[in-house]
Amino acid sequence: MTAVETAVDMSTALGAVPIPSPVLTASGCSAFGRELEPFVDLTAIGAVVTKSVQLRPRSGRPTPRMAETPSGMLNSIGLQGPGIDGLLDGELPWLAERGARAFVSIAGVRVEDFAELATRLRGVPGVAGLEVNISCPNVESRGEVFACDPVAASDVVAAVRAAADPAQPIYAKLSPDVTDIVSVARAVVDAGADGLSMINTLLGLVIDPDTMKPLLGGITGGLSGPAIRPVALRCVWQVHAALPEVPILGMGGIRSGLDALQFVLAGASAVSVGTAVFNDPSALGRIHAELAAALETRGFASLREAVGYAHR
Amino acid sequence: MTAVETAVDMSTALGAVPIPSPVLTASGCSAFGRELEPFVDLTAIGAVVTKSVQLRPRSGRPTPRMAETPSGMLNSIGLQGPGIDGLLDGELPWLAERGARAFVSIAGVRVEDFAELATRLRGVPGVAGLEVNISCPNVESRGEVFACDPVAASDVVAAVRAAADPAQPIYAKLSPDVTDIVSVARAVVDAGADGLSMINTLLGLVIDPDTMKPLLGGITGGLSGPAIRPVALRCVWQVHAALPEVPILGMGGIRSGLDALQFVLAGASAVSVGTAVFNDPSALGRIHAELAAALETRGFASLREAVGYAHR
Amino acid sequence: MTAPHPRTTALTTPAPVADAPPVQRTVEVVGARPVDAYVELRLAAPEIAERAQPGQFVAFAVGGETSGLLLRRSIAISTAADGVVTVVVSAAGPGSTWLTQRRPGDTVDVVGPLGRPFPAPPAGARALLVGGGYGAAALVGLAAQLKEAGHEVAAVAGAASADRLCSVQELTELADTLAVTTDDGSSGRRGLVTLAVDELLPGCGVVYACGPMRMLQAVADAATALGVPSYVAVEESMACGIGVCMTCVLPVVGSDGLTRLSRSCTEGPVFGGDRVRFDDVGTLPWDVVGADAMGVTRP
Amino acid sequence: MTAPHPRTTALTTPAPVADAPPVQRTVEVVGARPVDAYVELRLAAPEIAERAQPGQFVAFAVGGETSGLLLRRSIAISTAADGVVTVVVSAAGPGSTWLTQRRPGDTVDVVGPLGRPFPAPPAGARALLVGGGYGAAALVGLAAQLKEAGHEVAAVAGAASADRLCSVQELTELADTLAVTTDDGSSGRRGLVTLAVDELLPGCGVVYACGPMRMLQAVADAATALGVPSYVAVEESMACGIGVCMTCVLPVVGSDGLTRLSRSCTEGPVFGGDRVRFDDVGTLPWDVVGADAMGVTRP
Ligand SMILES: Cc1cc2nc3c(=O)[nH]c(=O)nc-3n(C[C@H](O)[C@H](O)[C@H](O)COP(=O)(O)OP(=O)(O)OC[C@H]3O[C@@H](n4cnc5c(N)ncnc54)[C@H](O)[C@@H]3O)c2cc1C
Ligand SMILES: Cc1cc2nc3c(=O)[nH]c(=O)nc-3n(C[C@H](O)[C@H](O)[C@H](O)COP(=O)(O)OP(=O)(O)OC[C@H]3O[C@@H](n4cnc5c(N)ncnc54)[C@H](O)[C@@H]3O)c2cc1C
Ligand SMILES: Cc1cc2nc3c(=O)[nH]c(=O)nc-3n(C[C@H](O)[C@H](O)[C@H](O)COP(=O)(O)O)c2cc1C
Ligand SMILES: Cc1cc2nc3c(=O)[nH]c(=O)nc-3n(C[C@H](O)[C@H](O)[C@H](O)COP(=O)(O)O)c2cc1C
Ligand code: FES
Ligand code: FES
Repeated sequence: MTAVETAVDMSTALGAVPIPSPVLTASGCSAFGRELEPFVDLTAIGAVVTKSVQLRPRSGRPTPRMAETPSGMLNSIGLQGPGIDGLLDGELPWLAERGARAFVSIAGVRVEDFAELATRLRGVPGVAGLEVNISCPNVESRGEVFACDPVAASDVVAAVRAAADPAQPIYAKLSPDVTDIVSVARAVVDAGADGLSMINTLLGLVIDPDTMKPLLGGITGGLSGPAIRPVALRCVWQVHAALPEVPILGMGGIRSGLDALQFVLAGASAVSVGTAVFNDPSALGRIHAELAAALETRGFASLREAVGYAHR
Repeated sequence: MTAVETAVDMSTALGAVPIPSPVLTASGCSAFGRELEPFVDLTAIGAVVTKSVQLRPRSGRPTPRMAETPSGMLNSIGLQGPGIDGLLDGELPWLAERGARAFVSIAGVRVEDFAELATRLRGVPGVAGLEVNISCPNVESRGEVFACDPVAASDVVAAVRAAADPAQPIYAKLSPDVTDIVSVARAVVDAGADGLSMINTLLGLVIDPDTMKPLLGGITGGLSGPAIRPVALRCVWQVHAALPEVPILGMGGIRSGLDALQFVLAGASAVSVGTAVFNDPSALGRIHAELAAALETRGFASLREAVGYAHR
Repeated sequence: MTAPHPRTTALTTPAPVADAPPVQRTVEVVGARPVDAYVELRLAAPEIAERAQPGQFVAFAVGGETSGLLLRRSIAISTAADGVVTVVVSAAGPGSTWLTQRRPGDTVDVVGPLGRPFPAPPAGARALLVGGGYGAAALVGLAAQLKEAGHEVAAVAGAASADRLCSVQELTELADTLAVTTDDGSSGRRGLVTLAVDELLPGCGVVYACGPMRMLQAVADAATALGVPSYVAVEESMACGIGVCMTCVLPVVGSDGLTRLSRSCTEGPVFGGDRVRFDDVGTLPWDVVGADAMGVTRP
Repeated sequence: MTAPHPRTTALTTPAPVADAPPVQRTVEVVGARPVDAYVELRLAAPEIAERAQPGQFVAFAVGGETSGLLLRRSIAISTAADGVVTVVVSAAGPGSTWLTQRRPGDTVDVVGPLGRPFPAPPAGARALLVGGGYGAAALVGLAAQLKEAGHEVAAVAGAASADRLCSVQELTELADTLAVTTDDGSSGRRGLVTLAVDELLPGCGVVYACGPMRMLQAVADAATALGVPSYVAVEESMACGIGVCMTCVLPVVGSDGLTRLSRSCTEGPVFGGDRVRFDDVGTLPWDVVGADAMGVTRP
């Protein structure tokens, strides 16, 4: 990551919080950052987006929890995690000690859960902001996902914005599994979201040809990886076209600097790298360097100049 | 295709029309069948699902019309075709002469277009039925796609069912780009659809890193191929669970007999093979044989027994 | 709605379809030889070789069994003889790079021969063959066929630089005259192929060209200006190569004088040079058949 | 909500983390040798070799540059010496099949060493090593290390049939006793490894096992019944291999007696044999920490 120094100014921001790199982890794809330390300089990346945390510790779903699919994978982890207490006691101090920024993903099954999590995270050192996971299709109560309904989505976001530390930007994480993502985006921005993270996984299914039943314990799972990149780019493109002033944290299948560049040109001011980390644990540093080089080749002096360029 | 003879009864039906094989082409992925003749026995496959036809001849969109994506592709052909006259004069007689069944895909921009097309196709020899393409995201008027609105979708289907030859089953082709595919499925079935084809492509975008603009002439395009298979399977699974009596023509990323098997187990009584034909022009015959062998290995005496088996 | 006006001045008749339909085979690589910037692959593909006609191409599945690249890669047939098909591949992106990494003993899945071949010239006509970059490879089989049929053959091979020239040795052996040009002068004359074309054209009864679009246009225009029929093998982005996907189209004037978006894989890749509307490639002119249905009307 | 009750009878302490963190390197294949049903690959990977401890594994990216397979494949390290890491691969699906097709001179992207190694036995203890199928390969480095530390080593290698036995020659050279069993009797004694294990267990101070889950369970149960501590290297489906994805979990009793869904890549693959709740793998028992939040309550 320190290797290639380009002349391009790679700094960007999450809401009003400046970050030195536009490349972040994706929630649930780098745990809480610790395990990446041998491969990535955690202080040099934009932020560690933590695995979505809920109020209580969760075991997650029984296995099998994943199925490989063409250029992607399906997961149904079920938000295994230590709960907010474990996060505050163990993971966040560890990141803060190292000077790494945490963008904490919060999840819940009721509006109040989200608000309480936001309250607990007020003023916590090293927390650069909150990502509000309203779109995870994997939680047990799958009747309706918050992110699939503009009203439910904005209820959560409004409650979080009211409860959260004003210094902490909040990004609403959107699901692509909707007829009109722009209307959901508009609703959560009106409700106070400082930015938008997109996209979460697509709902998918794999049937095991041997057992002849759904392969995953959770029946359906979330599809991620390069397979979904064109869908993710389309979502970023549509939302940036409709709401050009709203910062977007783009993600979905980013594997190289040129992939990241596509998201930036489509309107993302930062990107998360998820599934690609499973393939290449060094991906974050590499992608930062490749993106910087790609921007330089194309004559950009700064990342900011390139954000949304494809719309011009 | 004639090669491996298994003991499995592979016959199935489109609505009430019997077909000898559950493996069909996918609309727009095998033109009108002619070009496949060197590679596939057109009379042995279930049917040739023709490229969606409209009332008038259409040039389609300017190039570039496609972008390769990880395990898939994006297309924005724009329904290039000869129009209904060309189809009736040239392509359908050619298929009928050979004894190949045509499942004619019709498309339009107004409800009346669809109805007129259905009228023109009444009693035409060799036409096994109609697939109603209400979900193509590629037509010029992209404000709202019929398939994204249960009401608009059922208006089209009701008009087609009223106008069409009663002996011709009509299948509504659904888009995955909706919040709730089951509600759209229910609406079109209530409006008279004899079956459901799913899925059409997902709306996607690719940005050309050289021009830094969207690569396709049509900006967005339709994502197809193995990349989308888990999404397609999930749609088939959800709809079959909700409407177990409704025949489903399953498609989306089918490349092998085991892929086809997954669709059958999820609830499809026939499958279409689209993008895989570009990779392997012999795919249809191979997939029929592989599926027959896979069913035999698993102890099924007939394809029909396996339909929806994963739900049991 | 105004009916598109036919264009009726064409010197060429559309190239006829090939004599034999294509086959799909898994074949063995029997030779792989780097030649300057390219790799020449030799395939033991008797059923394709016996069907192949000059101007046709093959389409390879790329990346092996675990591949995330779904679409076939189209590569012109250079020669097809004694059961062996020879192609020359330039490593452009991931798929063609994978092809250049094949080694003898490897197998590849190939479909061919595809597309329409170059039509035969008028009896006794002197033919001019013009190849740009690896496009020259596609003319080697044609040169041999023409010589065998008793035609006088002049050839021009051009490229950006010496290492991107192709099949020069083969064409030297086959052609009566061979001119070489490079943009940077690193081999042959400095300049574009048109330099040599302009000199060799007079007296020719037909021109055949294969190479980048801009070159094809220049060569076709020069030929048409002198009243010489020309046939160009175009290179459009293809998804299937067999005519079923409609991605590879470009505006071509048909024998009825109407312009259609024609598939370069099955209606081409060989088109009359005066029939391809080069300036309109990648656009949708109003007078293309069916453009009105797309909302494009006469300005 | 009832608090899960601690289980406190464990004979083993959880395996400690490895001495060194993993690295990611592109390394050259320097040997590829079919051995019955498997392929033994030798990799020139000095930085991994010098860090590796018996029981650890490596994770390979598979399919090359055009691959549609995104996830790494985990393979146990058989031996690591003189800068060379040796692994034994069974062609199960597309990814492992691709690995078995690598040839000397090819390069592969590998991450390792990963996971927790087998903990050292009590001083002077006799050790029993039990390998099922290719699982025996993972015990070769361990056998060597134990012998060097002066331990007496008994080993059992079992498989379905003779061609699926593994590393028998290496273990013959290293172990003081080696028993071979096959389900079909095509080599050694007919039957399961437990046949030999039951005979060799008495007098052993520790058991190490690697192989299919059912075998690990049988071996661990036998050891625990005799009060002998056992360590098993489990094989769970993994997406990342480095501990970030949470796909590879199974229910394991921790040192506090509570059961957690533990990652087999970073908290394993080596677990105390009496700590893995084999019967509950693939389920979510109510007394797992955090199961209550999933809606699973005490029955
Ligand atoms: C009729 C014909 C003959 C050809 N003959 C030769 C030849 O003899 N030697 C040679 O080196 N190349 C030839 N090409 C070009 C060759 O097909 C492309 O370079 C190759 O497909 C690029 O694939 P890629 O994966 O390397 O690049 P990518 O750019 O990654 O390809 C992405 C996708 O676009 C398609 N594509 C990109 N460029 C082209 C192109 N120029 N033509 C067709 N499809 C393209 C690919 O097939 C693929 O589907 C020919 C093309 C055509 C149409
Ligand atoms: C710690 C550990 C050590 C192993 N050591 C060896 C060894 O020494 N030799 C050997 O031949 N095999 C070993 N395996 C098993 C090997 O990882 C799998 O056979 C291989 O990943 C299967 O991949 P595939 O593409 O061939 O099959 P597929 O079934 O197509 O794989 C699909 C996906 O599931 C995962 N997967 C499937 N089976 C397994 C499995 N058993 N373990 C982990 N992931 C799996 C794959 O990684 C991939 O992501 C080991 C596994 C683990 C966890
Ligand atoms: C194994 C796995 C676990 C995930 N867990 C979470 C999660 O806890 N919270 C969340 O908001 N998104 C989660 N995601 C979604 C990712 O953050 C990301 O939105 C998605 O995977 C698309 O990006 P990618 O293709 O780069 O992985 C998870 C994805 C994967 C693959
Ligand atoms: C090039 C191309 C053209 C298509 N044209 C049509 C069409 O005209 N009408 C239609 O209903 N679907 C069309 N489709 C969608 C396919 O019929 C199919 O629903 C989709 O591609 C998913 O299947 P697949 O992954 O097997 O290709 C087209 C798809 C492709 C790739
Ligand atoms: S490449 Fe598919 S029609 Fe020409
Ligand atoms: S394999 Fe990813 S956490 Fe273990």
